Amino acid sequence: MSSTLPAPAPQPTQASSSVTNDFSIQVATVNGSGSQTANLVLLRSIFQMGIPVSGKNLFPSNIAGLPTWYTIRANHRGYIARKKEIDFLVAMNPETAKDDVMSLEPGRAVVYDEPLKLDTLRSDLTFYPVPFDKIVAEVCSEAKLRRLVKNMIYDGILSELLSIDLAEMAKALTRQMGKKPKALALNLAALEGGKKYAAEHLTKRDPYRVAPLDKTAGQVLVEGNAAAAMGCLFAGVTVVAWYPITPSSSLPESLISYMRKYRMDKDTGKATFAIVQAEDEIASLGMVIGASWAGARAMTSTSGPGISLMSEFVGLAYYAEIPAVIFDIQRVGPSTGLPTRTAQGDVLFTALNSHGDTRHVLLLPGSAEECFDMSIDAFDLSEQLQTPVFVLSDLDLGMNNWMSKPFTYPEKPLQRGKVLDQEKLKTLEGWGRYKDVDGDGVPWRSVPGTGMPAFFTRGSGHNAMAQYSEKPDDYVSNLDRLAHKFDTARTMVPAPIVQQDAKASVGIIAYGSSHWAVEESRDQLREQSDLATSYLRLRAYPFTPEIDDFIRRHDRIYVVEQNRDAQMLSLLRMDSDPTLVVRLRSVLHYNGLPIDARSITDSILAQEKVG
Amino acid sequence: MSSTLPAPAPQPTQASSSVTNDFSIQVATVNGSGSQTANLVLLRSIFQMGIPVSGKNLFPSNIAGLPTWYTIRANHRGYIARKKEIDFLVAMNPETAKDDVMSLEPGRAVVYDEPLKLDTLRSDLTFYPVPFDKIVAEVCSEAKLRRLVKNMIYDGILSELLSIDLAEMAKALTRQMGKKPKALALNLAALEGGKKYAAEHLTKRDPYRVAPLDKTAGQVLVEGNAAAAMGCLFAGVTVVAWYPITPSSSLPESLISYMRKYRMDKDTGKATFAIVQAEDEIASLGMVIGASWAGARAMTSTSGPGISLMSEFVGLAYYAEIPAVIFDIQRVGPSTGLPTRTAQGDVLFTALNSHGDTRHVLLLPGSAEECFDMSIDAFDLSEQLQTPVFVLSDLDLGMNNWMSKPFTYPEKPLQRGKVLDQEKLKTLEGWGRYKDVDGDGVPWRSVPGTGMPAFFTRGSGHNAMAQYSEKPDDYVSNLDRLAHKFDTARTMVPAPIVQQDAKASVGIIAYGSSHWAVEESRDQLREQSDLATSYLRLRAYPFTPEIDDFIRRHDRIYVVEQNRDAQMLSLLRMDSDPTLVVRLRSVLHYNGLPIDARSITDSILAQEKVG
Amino acid sequence: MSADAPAPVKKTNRLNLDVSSYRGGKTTLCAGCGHNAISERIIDAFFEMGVDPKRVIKLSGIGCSSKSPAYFLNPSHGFNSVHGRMPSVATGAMLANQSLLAIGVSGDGDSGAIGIGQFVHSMRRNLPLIYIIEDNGCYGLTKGQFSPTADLGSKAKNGVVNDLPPIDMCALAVELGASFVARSFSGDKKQLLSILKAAIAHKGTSMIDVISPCVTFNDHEGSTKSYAYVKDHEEPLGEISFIPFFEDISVEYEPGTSTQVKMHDGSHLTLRKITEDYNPSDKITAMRLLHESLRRGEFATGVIYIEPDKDDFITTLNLVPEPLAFLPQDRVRPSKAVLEQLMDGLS
Amino acid sequence: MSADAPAPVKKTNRLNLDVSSYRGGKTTLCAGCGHNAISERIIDAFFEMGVDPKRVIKLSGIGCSSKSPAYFLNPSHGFNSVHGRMPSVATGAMLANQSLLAIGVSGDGDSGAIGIGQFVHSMRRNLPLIYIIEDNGCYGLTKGQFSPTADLGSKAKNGVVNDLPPIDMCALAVELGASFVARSFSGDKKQLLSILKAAIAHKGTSMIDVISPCVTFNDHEGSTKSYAYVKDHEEPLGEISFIPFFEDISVEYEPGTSTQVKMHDGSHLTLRKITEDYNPSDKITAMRLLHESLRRGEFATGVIYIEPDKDDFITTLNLVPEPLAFLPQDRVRPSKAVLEQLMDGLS
Ligand SMILES: Cc1ncc(C[n+]2csc(CCOP(=O)(O)OP(=O)(O)O)c2C)c(N)n1
Ligand SMILES: Cc1ncc(C[n+]2csc(CCOP(=O)(O)OP(=O)(O)O)c2C)c(N)n1
Ligand code: SF4
Ligand code: SF4
Ligand SMILES: [Mg+2]
Ligand SMILES: [Mg+2]
Repeated sequence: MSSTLPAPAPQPTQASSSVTNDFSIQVATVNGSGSQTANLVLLRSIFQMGIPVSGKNLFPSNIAGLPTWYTIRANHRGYIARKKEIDFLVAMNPETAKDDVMSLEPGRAVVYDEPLKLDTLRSDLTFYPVPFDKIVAEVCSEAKLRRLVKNMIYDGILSELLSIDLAEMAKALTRQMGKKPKALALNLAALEGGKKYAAEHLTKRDPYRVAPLDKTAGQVLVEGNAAAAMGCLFAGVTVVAWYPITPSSSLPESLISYMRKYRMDKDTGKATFAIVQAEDEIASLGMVIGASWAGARAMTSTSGPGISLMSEFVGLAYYAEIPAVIFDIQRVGPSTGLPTRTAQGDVLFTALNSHGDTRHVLLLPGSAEECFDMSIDAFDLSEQLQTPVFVLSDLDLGMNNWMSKPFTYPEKPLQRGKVLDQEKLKTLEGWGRYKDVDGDGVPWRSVPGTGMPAFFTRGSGHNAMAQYSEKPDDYVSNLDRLAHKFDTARTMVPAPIVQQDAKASVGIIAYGSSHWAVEESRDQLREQSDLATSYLRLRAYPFTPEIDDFIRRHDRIYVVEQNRDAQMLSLLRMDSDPTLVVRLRSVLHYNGLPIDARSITDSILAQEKVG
Repeated sequence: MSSTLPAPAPQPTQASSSVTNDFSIQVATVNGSGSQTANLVLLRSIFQMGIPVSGKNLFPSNIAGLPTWYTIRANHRGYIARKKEIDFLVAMNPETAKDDVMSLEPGRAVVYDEPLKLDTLRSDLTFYPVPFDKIVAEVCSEAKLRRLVKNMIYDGILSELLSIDLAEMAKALTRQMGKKPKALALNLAALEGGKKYAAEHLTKRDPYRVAPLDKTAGQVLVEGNAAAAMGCLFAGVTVVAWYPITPSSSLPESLISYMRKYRMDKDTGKATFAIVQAEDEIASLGMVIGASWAGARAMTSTSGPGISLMSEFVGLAYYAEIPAVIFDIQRVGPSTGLPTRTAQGDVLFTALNSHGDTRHVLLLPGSAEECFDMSIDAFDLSEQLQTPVFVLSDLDLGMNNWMSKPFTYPEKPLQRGKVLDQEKLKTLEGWGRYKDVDGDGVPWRSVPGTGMPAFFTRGSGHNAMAQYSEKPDDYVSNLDRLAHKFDTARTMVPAPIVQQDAKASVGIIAYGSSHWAVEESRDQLREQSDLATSYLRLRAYPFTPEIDDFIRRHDRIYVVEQNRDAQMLSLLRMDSDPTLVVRLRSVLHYNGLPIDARSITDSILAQEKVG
Repeated sequence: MSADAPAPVKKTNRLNLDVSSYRGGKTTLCAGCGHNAISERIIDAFFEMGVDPKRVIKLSGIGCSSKSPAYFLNPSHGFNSVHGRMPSVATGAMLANQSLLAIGVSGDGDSGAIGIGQFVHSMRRNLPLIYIIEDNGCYGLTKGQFSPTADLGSKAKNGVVNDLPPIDMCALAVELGASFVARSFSGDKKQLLSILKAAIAHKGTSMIDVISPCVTFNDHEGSTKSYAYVKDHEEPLGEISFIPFFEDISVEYEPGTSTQVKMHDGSHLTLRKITEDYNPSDKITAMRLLHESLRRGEFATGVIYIEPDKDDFITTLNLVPEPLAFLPQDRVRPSKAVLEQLMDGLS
Repeated sequence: MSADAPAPVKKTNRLNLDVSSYRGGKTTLCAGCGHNAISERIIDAFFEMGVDPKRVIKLSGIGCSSKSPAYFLNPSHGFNSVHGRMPSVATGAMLANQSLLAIGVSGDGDSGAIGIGQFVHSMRRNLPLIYIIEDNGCYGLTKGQFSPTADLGSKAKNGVVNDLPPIDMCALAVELGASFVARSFSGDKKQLLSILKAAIAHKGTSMIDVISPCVTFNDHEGSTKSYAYVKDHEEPLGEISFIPFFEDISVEYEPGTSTQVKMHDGSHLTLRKITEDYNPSDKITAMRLLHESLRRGEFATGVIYIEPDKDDFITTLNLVPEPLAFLPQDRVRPSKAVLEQLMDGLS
């Protein structure tokens, strides 16, 4: 978080001769063309030079042949949210080249494939034509390999134009292709070929450049889904059931590779885990529920459509009080919507999921680091509370590369919750599966195979002894206990993170991947409109008391989120002190792209004007 | 509604020698014992005598052998909500007889099966022992028929004790068994046998009696599900796909019998409808969506668990803008909960159903008559708005017998909405499936097989011309139009019904089957605590402006509903003018039994005291 | 005309439409994807059969395969529904309007995994529907995970090995009562075309499992769904040719060496036998064929089972001949008298 | 001891437990319901096999049938899950703790309609699970609607006629790879008991379709699921007897007239043949038998297919022998060094 960053330096303006370490690069290609390596090398090399950087992949919902944009942002202040404006364009895709160029602000720069003749389009941009095919032919004899190598050439070009250390690029490339010497050599040649061409034929005429910094030392670059998978690995998950869906798949798939590497029994070579690709999401959650019921740490991962299908089972788990960890890597709705666009659109649906009276615990990671930590929290909370826990990530957080502090090893042992054993059984006079013996609404559970007393698991048709009952009073007391248990959850979930500005009458509430844009927007508001703001970042549902306190301390609260229906604001309206509701306002972003600071700033300023 | 009833008369008190036309009867039996006929005869005969009456069946979730209670309430003022206290008990079930007797208030009366010796239990009740087996043996020679006939005997007993005209009972019996002369004769004999026994052996010692009235003339007795099925019949439904579930099944099953009777083509004897019992709820809604897409009026009916499973398809229909009428006959959650207990627990889940940003139209019938009318509205609205419409009924409204005005024949022709045809096509320059040509957010749809231009139906990945698009702006404008369409819905849904009391500072908001208890509670509040109240009965979501106006006119608003989480109150908090939220309070009833007036009155008085 | 003399010779079909009226949008699938070849054959089949594209509806679930309806028959309404649920949507549409001709395209994941329930029940109902499974043994659109038709023991790019036996969608379809079950290969132009044409003429459900290599994720060595493998291991049931009812059948007639199946609409399907007597109208024979070729690691391709006269779902439901969707109000809203009768029954 | 000498003779089993430790709660099903008879047989089988009830888990979906696990084996944990999803819940539980013995009870609606997808995929996985379908051809708990196993043409109380052919759950199970498939009748004490005992000894999925008349809704004339009908039309494969490994098998041995199947745990299943050579280990034979008896309107009862040595799902997944659920922290949370290694890889 930028609160950990040095005091803000004035931002360079276009006017100034040079813009260092503060610009965005967009590479426009087609998917399946193998540009991924080139883009990652670009990203990593800047990162290795110590400049805070972020990369966002804007990809289509197919496998090959459609437009893809990869945007890299370098920023000395550590802003890693998406930047709305593109400063430096690499136009490789004939289909979109024209639009890509036309949408640029004046004064920006364009590297393009010479045959596209883009320079004729505008006179207020700096153009760098590059004969990619010619260069690639020189460095790569095998025709069929050229398509792939071609991309590495623009890395070489940018190395020269933006003064990105070629050595760093080579290093980044090596770490990716280390195992394939032939490919490595070829790509290195392409890199150099590109740089050489630029040095000989292109004269630098744009202000953008990178210069070494020391702002990334000790940091890592990681995707949220990989971070979450590591979290599950260290949470000691033993049963995983999942069904493929974008943008969730990379979580279980990373988990598979970690587990196969680190969770095979040393002596026997056998697996200390079971991972099942189920036939669908209903079966996935069913397996998780069965496994948790039998005492295992179990999880599934999906996206919105899967959550919809899981709804019935979620309700059963809530009422039967069975742990279940469910990752929802959010994308925009509905099922044949845009699976490759990001959103925070499942907040209400998960919090209130299933028919009947239900309320669920949500964890809201805002960074790769929290994807790791909260995965562990999710299993602990789910077992301690004996209820499903949703971890709400999203496509932006889950599938893009994020700069992060290295993750810290969990010191706290696994919290397995109230599992009945011989000693405990003795202390309880007359165990009952649904008896609230501790006054926290959380009963003691008996797990099959432990020799503890058996019971028959059902939904809400039971009394405190888990006997079948249709008695009105049994039903009411069970429902009231469940509500009480949810209040207990309130005391256990991660508290929000508050940045209080003493002189601020305006507060901002945000969560998840919106965090980074909010951080940046607050600086913009302060520096450009000198509007001081306090900031509360939600990290969980149910809401903790800090939230009402925060609202109380400010006249106007802007709830920033990435959906159309102001879903978190709605939850706040439902659950907050009614007298505070009038203070709540909304900043919404829902075009499928990751939220950016400028949009937030503009929206808040506009609403502040109206007053 | 009682607003159509005469001015309230003073309620007779226990003290007074006789309590006429104002008491409740409870028959306690086991299910599968064939008591249904006897209970309906009891209900109908009182109804035929002109006394407002209601019958509520409290049955277990199995087929035979478990306790069942049938409560009949006779009330000269037309109160037909459940009455909390039982005045007259018929104890036929050995298993529950003791509890049944112990739970009575002093001064009440008990008819019981002699061998049960219940009279020893309490001295403050009037007991009438009856040797059912002896009597039945006399009237019925065939031993194996006796079990069934036995029940008719208590009808005879009550005829004598409560002065229910035996002729009316005979009439009611005849209309049920007319087609089975042998059974009819047998049961008539049992009736008389019972009456004769009572006349000869029992001396009336309790105050309860019925006396002819004129308050039911022209009214009908009907179950909400049957009423809804008739609505669908007259709405011209052509495709029905369903999956059995209590308490919904009787809706499609009644519909099947109506359709087979009234919707077979005169000339060909073929069906003008297709009713499919699908493999599950997902398939049911899929079929409905496919049929609506192809231009048919299609519906499904289910309960909570089915709604959970339908969630993914509901989201698709919302985004692809396909009509679908979905009846949700609510029961308490979850799936293995209490399928035979009533609730209003799916309000939030249906209003916000599916992942991503969604909002759905809900219709909230509060009477059998509205079950009929709103079924027709549902099809009209769903086709006019091209979106799913939920009709939220519940077990109490759907499966119990309700007194109602006869239904009025729909004068308004079927509203099929904006279906593209040749003329319309000409007037539109360049038709686009998702173009908002009329400014109401509702586009024109082209139906296959009409020769109109084709388009490819998808979720949200499209532009106004229904072409595949991943462009951020296309996504936003589509979502904004859908939101705008929801505002159009606001202007079309049934308005709430308001009973304004000029001097009331307290308002009550309720909906659905809670209506009748609220009517009665308002009289209690006025007469017993002279607290004047206004009353707004919600009939649909989205909320119409009347609602905020109503809240504004009162200092305190009590939202009465049958769920734990104050679900409608939550929706009101989400959608109302924020300044009004502080006025909203909650009256909740969620023990699975139909709500009663006394509980509402007590809750409101308690909160009013606290102030 | 028979499949031996392919379409391009003719400029227009019996509706005087040329093939362009049967084409679709530009494919967004990978170059070389088997699914594209199948789209081409669908275009040819509907063109050669002279079907009015405005009568056709195209439905699908979700997947690369399910995208393909956008790439053929532009003049037809299309519906890209949700994952695994194409059958129910198709069922509803056909109930609403039986005069339509429905083609559903699905994938082995879409129909074999999440959609197997709807697959089973649609086969059972024998709905009028051409049900095509573009079978590549993997989940293409989600980047190559195994589907339920993946080969036991085959290895994915991430090194994961498939440890479950494949489901044979044809065997299931036969067992469940589909009245036309066939298997083909996206690369076998001639056979696939004849099968599609026969399917268009068939009255009930035609389930066609088309092996369709995923060149991006499942075209590797040892995958029985790879192009190379199928080319070597397919075991055609013999030559198939199809003669629409409106064409002269005598030319094709070769008694002795062939079984002729007379289709519902009067057209003929001819199976010229090369192997032992194969009777496509016997379930047990069909099952044995499928099990035995599976054991040999081969695919039996061709029309595996056919029951031309089985009642379809529309017939079973005894519907009026007109589309239910377009019945006028006076045929769907009973009279006031009916309501009064109902009310009397309740008063 | 063999099924011929029924349990009651013995007072206690090899665990010195008497039969009361295997009983359940009082049934709430209709008097005479076939499901109750099945519960009785389950009690006998587990008692006679001397299974520790604390090792057993009972799972079900929703339905009258799915209620029955509450009526046997009180000392065992039970799970009445949601409609049609018992297989996934059972799968999860067995993955969590492979030392458990799982018995899943379902209905023809629960498994044949809403649950057919999970049925198909659980058969495919060959999970260690005794999967019992209490098959009455209707939805009992919702008052008698037709299920997918209802007879074509049979008529419900409300006059509606079933117009779809029944699904044969046994045929599906065989096709999909279940390693033990049997059919019996709730009223056939001896056969059902032997089959259940063999299933307890079997290693993978034992799918047992038990015809179980619904006396309240589907016991009428002409229903092939009625008690009367099944009594007349069942076609036993021959006498079945089962000898647990811990009992002397010689007594039962009658070479020549019988096939012996050696079960995974060393016990023996004997099929004494009355009809033509029946080989329960050949899929095609099994399929033919099922199809042909269906045609004759008969039920072939007995063990229809068996493959005793097929790997079960636990083996396929190569799990450590200990229950995953109880692995200590040091075996499931890698060391700090591992995290550092992972972090280095990303920095
Ligand atoms: C409910 C749901 N779950 C998962 C997905 C993600 N998904 C999209 S396509 C697909 C599988 C496609 O495989 P297949 O049907 O074989 O089509 P192919 O791409 O191989 O042609 C999956 C799992 C989804 N869209 N919806
Ligand atoms: C999702 C869902 N849909 C529908 C139901 C209602 N329901 C309960 S049991 C049942 C069918 C039971 O039939 P079967 O499995 O054959 O059991 P049986 O009662 O015949 O033994 C149905 C449809 C439900 N509980 N959940
Ligand atoms: S990924 Fe495979 S299935 Fe998908 S389009 Fe490419 S080749 Fe075809
Ligand atoms: S209804 Fe049928 S299935 Fe259910 S308990 Fe009664 S007899 Fe058994
Ligand atoms: Mg596939
Ligand atoms: Mg059944």
